[in-house]
Amino acid sequence: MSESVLMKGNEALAEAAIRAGCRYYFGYPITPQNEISEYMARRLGEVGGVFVQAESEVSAINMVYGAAGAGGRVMISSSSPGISLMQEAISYIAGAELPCVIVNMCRGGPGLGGIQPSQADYFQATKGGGHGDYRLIVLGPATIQEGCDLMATAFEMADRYRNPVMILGDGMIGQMMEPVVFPEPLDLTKLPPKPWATSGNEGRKKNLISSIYLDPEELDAHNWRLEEKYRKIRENEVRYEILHGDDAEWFFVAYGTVARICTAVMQKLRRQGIKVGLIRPISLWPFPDEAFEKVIDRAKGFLTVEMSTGQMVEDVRLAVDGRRPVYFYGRTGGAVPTPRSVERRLREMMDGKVPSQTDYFDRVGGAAR
Amino acid sequence: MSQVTVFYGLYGSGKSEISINYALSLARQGRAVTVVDLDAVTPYFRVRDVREKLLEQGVKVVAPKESVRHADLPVLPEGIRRVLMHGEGDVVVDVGGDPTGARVLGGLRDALRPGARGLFVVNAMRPFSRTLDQAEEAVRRVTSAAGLPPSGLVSNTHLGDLTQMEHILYGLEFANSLGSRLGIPVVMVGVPAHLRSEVEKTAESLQGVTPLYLERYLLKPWETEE
Amino acid sequence: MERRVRFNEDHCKSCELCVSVCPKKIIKIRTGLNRLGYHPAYVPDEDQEKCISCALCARMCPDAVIEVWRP
Amino acid sequence: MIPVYTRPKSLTDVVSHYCPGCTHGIAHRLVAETIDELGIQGRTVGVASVGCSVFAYNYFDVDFQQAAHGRAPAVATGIKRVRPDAIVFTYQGDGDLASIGMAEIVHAAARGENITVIFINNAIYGMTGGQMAPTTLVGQKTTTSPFGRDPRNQGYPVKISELLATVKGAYYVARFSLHDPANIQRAKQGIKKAFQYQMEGKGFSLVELLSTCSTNWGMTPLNALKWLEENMVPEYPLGEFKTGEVS
Repeated sequence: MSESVLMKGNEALAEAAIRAGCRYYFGYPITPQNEISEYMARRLGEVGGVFVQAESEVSAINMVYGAAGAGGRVMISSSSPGISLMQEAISYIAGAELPCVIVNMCRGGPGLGGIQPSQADYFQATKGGGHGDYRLIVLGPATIQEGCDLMATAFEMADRYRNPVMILGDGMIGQMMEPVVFPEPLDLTKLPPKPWATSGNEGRKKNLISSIYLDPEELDAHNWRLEEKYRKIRENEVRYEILHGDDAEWFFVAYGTVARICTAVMQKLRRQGIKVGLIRPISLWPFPDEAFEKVIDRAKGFLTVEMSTGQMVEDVRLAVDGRRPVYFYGRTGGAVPTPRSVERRLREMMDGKVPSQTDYFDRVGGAAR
Repeated sequence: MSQVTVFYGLYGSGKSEISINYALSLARQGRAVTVVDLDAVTPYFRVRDVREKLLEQGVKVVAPKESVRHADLPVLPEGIRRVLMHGEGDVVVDVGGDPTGARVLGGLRDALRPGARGLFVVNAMRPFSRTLDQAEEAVRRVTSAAGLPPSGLVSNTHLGDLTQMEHILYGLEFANSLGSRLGIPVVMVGVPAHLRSEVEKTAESLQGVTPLYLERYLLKPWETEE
Repeated sequence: MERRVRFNEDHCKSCELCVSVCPKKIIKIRTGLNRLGYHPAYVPDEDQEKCISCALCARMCPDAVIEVWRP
Repeated sequence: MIPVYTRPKSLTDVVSHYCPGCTHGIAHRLVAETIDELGIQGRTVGVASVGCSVFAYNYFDVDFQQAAHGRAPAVATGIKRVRPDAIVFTYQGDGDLASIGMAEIVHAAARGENITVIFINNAIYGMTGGQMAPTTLVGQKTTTSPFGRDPRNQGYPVKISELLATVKGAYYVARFSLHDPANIQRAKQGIKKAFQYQMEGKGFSLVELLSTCSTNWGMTPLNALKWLEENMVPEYPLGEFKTGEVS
């Protein structure tokens, strides 16, 4: 029998985290990511790990801060409103340079919103969310298998850069089922030591995990040192996929679930001889500017499709830098762009029926539905 | 004679697709069928999401009303007890996964018509039911939470789009072994529609177990034509 | 001469809590300032013999300035 | 000469930022003495909070983590779960623990989290300049209760030890005062018990220490001790509220 298992996205990410050496998980229930907590509650004990359901997301992420500071390989997951509650501690974690993995199975917002899938936390994930100059490494898987493969990368990068890494999924990625093949469990004894951790100062000078710098000069230096680290990450950790970059003239730009929809539309249109391609950012921060350089000479235009009112499209515009028209199509609140509406929007763009360079939101009763 | 059939099992074993397809197969035989969406624990991919398609094909749907369809709440359908007790024709009940989901039925146990049968859906490609020990434990936990002892198994071993004949056959063997341990028969085997001709070519391959050919109804957004 | 009560005067903030608890009333405040700008507490050499090494001063001191010894 | 009292070695040799006469210094010293006497310096991890004790990590020669306001018990939980052999303590003031961090402290206690909490109650916000604390006494004037705390407007002081003593997961909950040597000695014994219980794996322990803030109270250090004894001790009775089995 094959090694494949049929997994729900949430369960798969949890199992992948365990195989990537995660032994500590702190969480608080919120739909649509509860299967992660439930899976961890069941499985972590079997591998000598610890699961704690905290009293709130605020507390859970602070447990992560403590556990990461003490040297544990630690993960937390939540969905949009819960991630908002965690922003304070995420800022502390980034400031104190602690490694951890944060999963956001994004749902519709703002506020309590709804439990259906969304990508409206892109700004929060990639531009901050908490206070201060800091960056999360943000990865947006489009398949469950990719989510599993990125999990090991996420933990490895978190350790290497001593920085929190976010896996930004959406409810659809969390709830759907696909077959996956899991990597072999990591040998925990081979993980690099963490001499900076608060493990008790027997035989060495004491360690301090902190983000406090009251001297402006010191804080300035600290922030520029962090920025230097982020520069290295920008240089080395850009991840993306280009489909049909060799001949396409029109490009979808989409990540996660929406990239799957755009891919289906792309395939259909290509069968009709229309030269459509796709740029799929996998690292949402650092954003893959270089992907656009590779196709800019031939591209006639880019259609960014998101489950938001237009967030990643701003990064697309920065990358394209006015050289080509950038269009946008979005649905929000759990409404998922349908293949038909995406196709219609692309055709309008190709026919020049969409005002170029301006936001083109799907207005009430809009033709795109 | 009309009957109440309850499908229960672990998360992701394929209960909803089985329920939908089973209800449709009964409808195609000209029977009056009601399918009950009793899943109070799964936020996406539920029977209520294809209510219209079922109605079009003559299957009644009892599910939480539209205004709370997307609510993050365990909402029970209105009139649920009446349907379980006095519903006309055949009633197919799709129960939420795991003991958590099965508990909902546990609370309605006394409303079930006599003769209601509980069919446990098992997918040997899913975590927590990959070994016979795990699956036996799962049957025990889910059916006791539901308050309805299992009268049979539904073999639904599959890998989504990657499902091959070998998975079906392996799953059937797995379900047979599980059935012998539990002393209950395997009454149905789920077969993805694309394997239909292959199964029909070698009719004996399913060892006499009735195949339920499965069209997929709970589609991902990129799998639809709309 | 060996002192029974020793003050790390550079760390003293002159709160005088030690003065208040000394049963022998031998702790004094210097007229000069220490590095921190406080008038540190001390026990004059001639009063060291009067110290009964009860260490109440040390137990009261918020800045761990005082160490106490006995013969 | 034979030493009767010497400076604890798990205190670092630096001058603290605390005001003259501030009892934070006494509390620090008692914790350091305890760490020395129990021989746990090499495996103790402290969690500093936000408030006047924000720099506590500078004064203890043990590993430390700085926590966000109110979250020290959650941070300590994370550390303890990763390092069950470490002796983990938080050091929190009344604004941090009894106001913004109320959920974290109650739930750490409810979980019977095997950590020790040192809780400094001086009835006022020190760090931010003398605002009302959840523990401010009725009638006490602060910069945000300029006419005295009026229960009709600002409610009543929160009694943390009494409250936590009702929580099953809490093993040891006690309140002491730092206003004179005898009480300080009792406080020391309480702190030591709390750490010992943690070493024995008994679960959650909290030691509340009634403390002064002479600067924000606007008093001399000596008068502040007197005010504490005469006003705070009657409102916040001293004693061990709970020493008991966590089932």
